[in-house]
Amino acid sequence: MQDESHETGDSLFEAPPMAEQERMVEAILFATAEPVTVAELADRMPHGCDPAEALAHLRRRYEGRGVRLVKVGDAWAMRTAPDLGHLMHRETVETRKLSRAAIETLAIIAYHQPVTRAEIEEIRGVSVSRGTVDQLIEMEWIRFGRRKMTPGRPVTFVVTQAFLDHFGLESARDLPGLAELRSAGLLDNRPPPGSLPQVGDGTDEDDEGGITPEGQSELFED
Amino acid sequence: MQDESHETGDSLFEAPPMAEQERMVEAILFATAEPVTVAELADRMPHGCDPAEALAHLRRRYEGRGVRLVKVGDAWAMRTAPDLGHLMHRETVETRKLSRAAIETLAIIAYHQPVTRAEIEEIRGVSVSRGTVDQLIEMEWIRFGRRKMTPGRPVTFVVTQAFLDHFGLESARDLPGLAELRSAGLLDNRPPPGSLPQVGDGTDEDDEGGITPEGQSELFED
Amino acid sequence: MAEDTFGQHESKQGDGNVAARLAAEALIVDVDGFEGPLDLLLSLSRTQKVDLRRISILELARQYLTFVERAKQLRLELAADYLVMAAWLAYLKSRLLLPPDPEEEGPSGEEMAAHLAFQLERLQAMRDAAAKLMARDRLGRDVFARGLPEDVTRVRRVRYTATLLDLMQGYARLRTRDEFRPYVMDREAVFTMEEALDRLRGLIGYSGDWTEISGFLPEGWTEDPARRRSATASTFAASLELVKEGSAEMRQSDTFAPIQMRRKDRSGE
Repeated sequence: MQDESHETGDSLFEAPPMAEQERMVEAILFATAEPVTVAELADRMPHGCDPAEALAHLRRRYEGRGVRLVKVGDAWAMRTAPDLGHLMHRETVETRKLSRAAIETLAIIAYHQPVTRAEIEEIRGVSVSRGTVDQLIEMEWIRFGRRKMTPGRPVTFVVTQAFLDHFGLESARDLPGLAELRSAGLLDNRPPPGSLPQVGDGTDEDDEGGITPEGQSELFED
Repeated sequence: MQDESHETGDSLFEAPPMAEQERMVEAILFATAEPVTVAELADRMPHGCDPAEALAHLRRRYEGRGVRLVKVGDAWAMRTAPDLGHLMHRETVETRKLSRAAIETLAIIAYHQPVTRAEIEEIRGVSVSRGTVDQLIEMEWIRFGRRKMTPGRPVTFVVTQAFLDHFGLESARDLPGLAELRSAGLLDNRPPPGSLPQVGDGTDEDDEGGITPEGQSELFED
Repeated sequence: MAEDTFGQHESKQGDGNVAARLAAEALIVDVDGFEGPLDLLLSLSRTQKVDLRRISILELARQYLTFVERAKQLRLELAADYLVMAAWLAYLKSRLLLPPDPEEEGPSGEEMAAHLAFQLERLQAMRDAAAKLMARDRLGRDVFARGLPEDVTRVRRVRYTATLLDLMQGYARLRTRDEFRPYVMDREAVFTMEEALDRLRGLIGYSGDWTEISGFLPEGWTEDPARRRSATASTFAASLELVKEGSAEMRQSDTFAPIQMRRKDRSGE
């Protein structure tokens, strides 16, 4: 530690000018196809730099240009402006056609995360095939979240940074129609009255129903 | 996608404004995996566009930025500014504990400096590998001291300022003596009282070295 | 597919029951296209052309039961969960039609119907959300990442470290390794008693006459005062040891006079 600060001792006290820091962030983001976190930027830039401020400058600079600076979760990336997509048909990546089941499952995970398999099944009314989940995991659009603190401690699914990147979302809070769905109570985990025979899944819903008083809703609240 | 560009056929007669053309060139160069020729640009942009002029504008726009527009053969590409190339490597620093041999060697040097390799070996009871000494020198924690005035005039080792900085010591004399080590519970492995061997004291080292009039030895006298 | 087929019948919706029956028949053909009873119920609910919140669950239950009835007549094999749903809907229907029984425990028919309506609305909402999601500007289709990323070379650097505690513990470990062993560096100037004893045992056999013990000092230990001191002390101690063993005898004529030693002739005793 100490020896390092010896080497770069002077930069500790004198970070490069902001214009220079902006150039550095620009260069790093242009060179990378994946989003880069502020921490990674700080890591690669000289000591004393403020990547967050440099990013703010850079974002303004690229407003209205052919490429833009976009936020993806807690990372940043350069992306072409969406209105110019038609020029890029040569670059278009043929994505694997997702089944309706996969698309619905993905949406349920995005809007209800963190969500268990049983909850997905309750919403869709059918069991979720292993292949569907595997496919979404393989595409790196979903991943395992924390286990629920309910009997059996079931695993949950959440969406990934790659999901946000693919769909151009800054965060899961920016999902289209999220506020309306929430105010309509459609993201509530409403337990079925009494012990109704639930389609697709049996009896453990009751337990899981009660579990997410905080759950996804809280995730999106702030 | 393709039919979209067909629809813009009327732009044959009215090309987009130059600012728009610049955006298009910017997006295409950004997203394309290879350098793009002017002809290709013209091909991909709406009819009536002037990619060469748009390129000229764009090139000026990127002057002095973190990325630049460069000509590669007869094609164009965006590249990191050469002065920022150093940012293009990510350094991952892995911190590892020093090996026991290295710590012991270092401790002996710190407590007995200046000390010869033969003396280190006598104290450790095993030979000191060249790698261990080299590692400590490379870390800039030890360096060569003056040669001893004994047959063969062996080199000695002493600790460096970087060593003192790392361990937060003003001088090697601040290293706790055996009594302190014991009262700190670091010598709990059973030395019977009074049987503590005295370090290098009462010997001819002091005379021979002549360097450390009182040497380290007295530090260890309880 | 299922929805398309269904759409045709939607337009014919004049006489409710007939339309529902026709719709059910059309649906049966595509029963494999449905993802379970809830999906089917959602499709059926569209014949009502109302907001899902105001949907008549009773009407929906009738449609579903008609569907299952027709499937049976056509000897179509329905999955078990379709039949479970049918049984449940039949029960729900009776709860909705009969006046509430004050004795009856559990949720009311209205509560059960409300939850089914909620499930349908929620499923529909998720489908709409999925459609909106898929219609967004998507990476690799509408928005593009850098086509020519530059390689970021990864430099792995190992930094070794140690704490003051490591250092002190390491030193303490060394210094207490064999706490009784004389410090090795001191040995240059120390002639141990063991060494002296070894030496004297070898020499004593040849000294039948009184000899000053300083004469037994080893070579190289007589010049340097420190070395001479050490060798003298150990040689003296060793000679005492030999006397104790009975293999030598000693004498001293006066205080501070030279100490002499000679072999003790056992045979002479």
